Amino acid sequence: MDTSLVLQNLLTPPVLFFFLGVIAVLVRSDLEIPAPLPKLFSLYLLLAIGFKGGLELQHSGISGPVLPTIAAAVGMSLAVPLVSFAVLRLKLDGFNAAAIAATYGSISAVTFITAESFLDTQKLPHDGFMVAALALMESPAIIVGLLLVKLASTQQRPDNGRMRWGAVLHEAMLNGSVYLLVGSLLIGYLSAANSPLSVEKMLPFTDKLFYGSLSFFLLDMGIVAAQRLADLRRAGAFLIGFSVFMPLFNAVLGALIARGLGLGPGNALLFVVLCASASYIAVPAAMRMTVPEANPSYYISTALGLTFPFNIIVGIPLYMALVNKLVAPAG
Amino acid sequence: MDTSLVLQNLLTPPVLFFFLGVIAVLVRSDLEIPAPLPKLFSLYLLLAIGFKGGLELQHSGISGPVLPTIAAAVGMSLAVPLVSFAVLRLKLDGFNAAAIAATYGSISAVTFITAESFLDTQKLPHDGFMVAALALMESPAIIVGLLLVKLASTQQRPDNGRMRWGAVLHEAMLNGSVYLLVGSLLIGYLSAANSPLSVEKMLPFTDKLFYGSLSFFLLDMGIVAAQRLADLRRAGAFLIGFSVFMPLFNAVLGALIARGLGLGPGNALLFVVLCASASYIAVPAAMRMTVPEANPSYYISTALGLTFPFNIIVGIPLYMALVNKLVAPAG
Amino acid sequence: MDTSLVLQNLLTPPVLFFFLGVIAVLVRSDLEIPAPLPKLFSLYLLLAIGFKGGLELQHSGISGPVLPTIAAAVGMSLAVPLVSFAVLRLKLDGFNAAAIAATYGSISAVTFITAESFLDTQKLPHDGFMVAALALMESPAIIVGLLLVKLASTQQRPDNGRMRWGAVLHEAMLNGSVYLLVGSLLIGYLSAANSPLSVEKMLPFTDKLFYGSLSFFLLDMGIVAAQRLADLRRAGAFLIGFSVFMPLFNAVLGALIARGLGLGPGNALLFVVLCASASYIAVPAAMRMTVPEANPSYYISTALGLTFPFNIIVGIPLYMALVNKLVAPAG
Amino acid sequence: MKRLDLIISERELDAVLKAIDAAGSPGYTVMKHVTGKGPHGSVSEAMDFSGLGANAHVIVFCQPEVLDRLRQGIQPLLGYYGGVAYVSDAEPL
Amino acid sequence: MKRLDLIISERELDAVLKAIDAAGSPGYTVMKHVTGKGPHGSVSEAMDFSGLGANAHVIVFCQPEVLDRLRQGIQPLLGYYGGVAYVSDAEPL
Amino acid sequence: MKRLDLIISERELDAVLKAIDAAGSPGYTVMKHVTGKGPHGSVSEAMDFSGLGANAHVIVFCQPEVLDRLRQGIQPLLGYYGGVAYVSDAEPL
Ligand SMILES: Nc1ncnc2c1ncn2[C@@H]1O[C@H](COP(=O)(O)O)[C@@H](O)[C@H]1O
Ligand SMILES: Nc1ncnc2c1ncn2[C@@H]1O[C@H](COP(=O)(O)O)[C@@H](O)[C@H]1O
Ligand SMILES: Nc1ncnc2c1ncn2[C@@H]1O[C@H](COP(=O)(O)O)[C@@H](O)[C@H]1O
Ligand code: NA
Ligand code: NA
Ligand code: NA
Repeated sequence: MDTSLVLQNLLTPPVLFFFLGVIAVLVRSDLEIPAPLPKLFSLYLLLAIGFKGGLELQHSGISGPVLPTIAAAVGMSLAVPLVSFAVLRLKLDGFNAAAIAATYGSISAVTFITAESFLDTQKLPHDGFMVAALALMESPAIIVGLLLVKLASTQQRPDNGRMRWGAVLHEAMLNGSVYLLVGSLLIGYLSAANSPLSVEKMLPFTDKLFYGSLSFFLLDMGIVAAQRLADLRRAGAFLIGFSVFMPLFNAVLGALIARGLGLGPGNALLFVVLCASASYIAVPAAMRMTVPEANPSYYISTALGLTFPFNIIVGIPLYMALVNKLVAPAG
Repeated sequence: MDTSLVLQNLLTPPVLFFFLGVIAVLVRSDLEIPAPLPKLFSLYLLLAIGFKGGLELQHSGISGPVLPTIAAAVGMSLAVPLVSFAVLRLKLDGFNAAAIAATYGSISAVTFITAESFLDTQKLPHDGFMVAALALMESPAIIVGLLLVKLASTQQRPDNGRMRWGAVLHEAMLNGSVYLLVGSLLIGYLSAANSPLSVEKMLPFTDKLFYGSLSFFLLDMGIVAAQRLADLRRAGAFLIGFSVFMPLFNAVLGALIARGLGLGPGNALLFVVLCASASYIAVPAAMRMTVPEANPSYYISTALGLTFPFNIIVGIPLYMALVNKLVAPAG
Repeated sequence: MDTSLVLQNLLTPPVLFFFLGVIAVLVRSDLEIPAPLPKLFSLYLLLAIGFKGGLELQHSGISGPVLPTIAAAVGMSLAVPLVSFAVLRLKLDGFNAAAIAATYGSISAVTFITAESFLDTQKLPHDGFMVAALALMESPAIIVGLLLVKLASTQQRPDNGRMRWGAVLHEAMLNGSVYLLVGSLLIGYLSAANSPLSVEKMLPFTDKLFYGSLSFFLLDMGIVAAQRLADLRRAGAFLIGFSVFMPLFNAVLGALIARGLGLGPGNALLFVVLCASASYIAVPAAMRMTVPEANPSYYISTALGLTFPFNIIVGIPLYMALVNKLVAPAG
Repeated sequence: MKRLDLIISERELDAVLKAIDAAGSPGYTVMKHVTGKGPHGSVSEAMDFSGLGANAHVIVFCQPEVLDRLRQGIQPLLGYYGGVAYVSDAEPL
Repeated sequence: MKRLDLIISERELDAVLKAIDAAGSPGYTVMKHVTGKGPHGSVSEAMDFSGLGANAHVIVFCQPEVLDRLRQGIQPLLGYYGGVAYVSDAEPL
Repeated sequence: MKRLDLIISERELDAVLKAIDAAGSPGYTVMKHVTGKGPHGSVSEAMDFSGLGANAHVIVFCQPEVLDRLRQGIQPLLGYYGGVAYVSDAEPL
């Protein structure tokens, strides 16, 4: 059953275009999606996912499992960095360990979106409040990461080691991608309540184009991930192992919590994917600014070069099987 | 009734995304839509609005109020700069007064488009020939502005003050945005007559995507307008007052003319919006080239930093109320 | 009948937007579609045409005329450069003759796409395997071109004239545009077989937007082609004549082969268009790298400045008339 | 030989390039989408959609005598529209 | 006069420009979307969608005394974040 | 120290960067999307969609001895494909 789910996932356009990008790098094709075109798709996807999440949140209301689920998600984004840090410190210094830990506590919006598309092709329903959980998992992980830096750093840092917490919180909460996602969520929520006609007019943009745009963007992500994979090889076996086993561990943890929350299989898969995915947008940007001592090729390459492809290709169907076993045996 | 219209306008995605952009600047989020992505949306909107206008013009024919309305619109684009110039000369030198005057004689396509979207959500019909009026109001205002420069300038100018009228007319008539708008209008007009099937195939692009693309573009416009607002504060109270009261004055004038023309409420609103809006695309570009003595931060910041947001947020519903009162009491 | 077809073709949005771009250059409007926006449309069109071709190939199966047609197309991409070279050597040196010859052996994807749109407005069916033929005609022409360079070059070349065939084959087969087209074709083929639901979700992106995006891109192509036309005038009467008569000659040849293959009028037109069009993407890029002795303004200006507009504007309807006469008298 | 660095508005680029050609320069290089700050205020790409234009950075490598002619063609443009122009020494590799 | 060329990460650009203003420089020019390689590794535009940023190239033409103040403001940033800064001579056209 | 400015076609960029690495340069900076005019004609971004490529501007700050090795690696490329290379003096800030 696992392998059939893997195959069903593999042979959809988003995943196939991701492969096309990976292979382009491997065979050294000069296929390139020049900047800032990837940014267009990335902004679009955040806007659309936020807007759609807001609509659904308006329709479903903020009740039942909404608040507990969001709280659990935020909890995971605080807990995962701590566990990850403990593991990473076995081999890495405090700066690098903290930066990678923050990365894994946070989420990958594109992995989440790909999981939603997977659920749609499986005709499994899922809810808009999961987008709110997504949006709220970026910032806490950054803050925990920086606290870990502060605790772990014996080394001299500028400003005599005093963190500029204003700058840090700003980076964590007002990072462009977090801001756009949360803003679009609110806009979807408000529009749905007040102007159904205008929502109707948004849908061809936010809804109909979504799947194709995701596929196009994943073509670029495939190119970028494959370029990063080479870096990762240089980073060594420990980090390669971490990039695969940590997500799996977090996925199992996530599945158990999803069962505790009583989530349906769709929402449960999304919850697991949030736990198992790692950030390659907001967190690396924040770490680059606030922890320049850490090597970006470590935290970007683990999250983007291996964990991301792993999740996109085999992770999502695997987690689905996990959810089917652990959470919703009847689903 | 006014406030309910304002609220109805406020809580639609285009206006909310505009706000999201404004707030991004105020809270110093690093959200950014890098060049040339805004240009993509701006070109798209001009192409789409022109094409749709052309279709409608083909269907409605050039009769009834079409020519008088277009003539009145062109007349307003000649008259508004004269009045504005007289007001602005109270405080500003001839160069700056002329450049700002030209800006207010011309139009803002995005304000027009947002007004059309507002009418659509109000289910009020409007006609394609208003797009022709829009297209024809850019060039005259530029020419009047430059005549005013010539008359008012006592200062030595290069080429011994001789205007290079060839260059000026070229700038006024063949500016990229005017050219694309007029060209798309003609293409819509011709296609609708000769190839209905091909028009059918254009509509998903020009029509269905329109509202979402407008919303995305307004996110960027919000960012840019908010950046300009800071400039405007430095420009002082006189220009701030001008940026709000001049549009209101022009709106009342426009509403009276719309009544004289016997326009329905939809077209009347669009006419008023044309009168009340100011150009931040074609005119500033032309002024930058031909009147380098004027300070761009004056004419851009008034038009873009205050008049544009004012019109988008409260102007359009206000003008609607005005139209309901003055033009079409039964509407 | 010819002139009515020409007119029907002329008054569709794609061709009219192409004209709008050409005229923008002639009247020196500052209308510009800045890089990398044209690249976005070009990548999109390749992805969409490939994907749609793959879907259709899956539905029609690989049988009947598929393999003979593809073989004939590849044959033409080998034969056309040889004939072209013989003609061009009358006036040009070996390097330039070989580079231009390769250009005409290859194809123009946008011409092909415009021909498909023309067929759609004529309600004539055509098949997905023609996209496979399109994809397979780029590489052979490049290789023949480079063989011709090798044979014809008496001049000293670096590496003592030894061709780096690895690099050449790489350039020919893995050029970004060829790679994306072939990859998207495979993805369409695989998705259609395995995940009809996901194909359904791709269509608003790949199908509905296609015609509008083509029109937008042709606006840019009009600008670029018109800029190139000036170069071509400098290149002289011989190359100008070649740019029109060679496509016509190849079209007649193509029509005869299409008759031999028993193709229906839709596929026959596409086959003729493949033979008659010249590459301005993959081949010039390859020639620039591997035959720097040839003057790019020759091979780009012939293909893009004259042959492309000729095909878009009068070629396609002309070839349709030819096909109606030669291939399918009853069609 | 000499190296000339010009920073001007994109809107004046055509006029400047014409002046460079007219001075008999062997070539030039242009970088667009340049931003900056000078006596006339800040220039950003924020209004890029408007055709208002950012700055352009032009580099010319040429003989000293070409530089003299360049000075004559370009100084008036810089005087009227703003922009900066600096010269340094440079030798072919 | 002097010409200063700075190459730094886009992420540090704001801090660097603030330092340039603080040093009393008459202006500056910025080119973004710059890539490269240095002691800290390669920088590309590949992660552009992530806000990670490529490099920026900043040019300042100024008097030698401004340069001294610039040195003080910019050296600490380069030391902590990386980047290079080189000075050459330049004369107004 | 020395500053080397190279202007070449984007298509040859990989080969040039390989030569720079091979010469033992401590780093380099690349600006793409550069246009210009030279002995081989005009280069614009108009055909950007085609993979034909505009120019790239490469800057290298290095010791004089690296420059000698750079000359050997890069001259043949410039000779065959075109492009310009100029050297000036530069000192670390
Ligand atoms: N001192 C300077 N150093 C570097 N660039 C400058 C300097 N002054 C002016 N610029 C550039 O030249 C442009 C035009 O200057 P201006 O119009 O004179 O304010 C500015 O936007 C800057 O990009
Ligand atoms: N020797 C050099 N020559 C030219 N550019 C350099 C050099 N060293 C470093 N850079 C540039 O400065 C950026 C930052 O360098 P770093 O952070 O010190 O590795 C690099 O990505 C390059 O763009
Ligand atoms: N004298 C020059 N000054 C500045 N840039 C030049 C000069 N000559 C050539 N270039 C640049 O080098 C590129 C390649 O030159 P080429 O292939 O030799 O014509 C041109 O497109 C210009 O960008
Ligand atoms: Na996570
Ligand atoms: Na107006
Ligand atoms: Na051909």
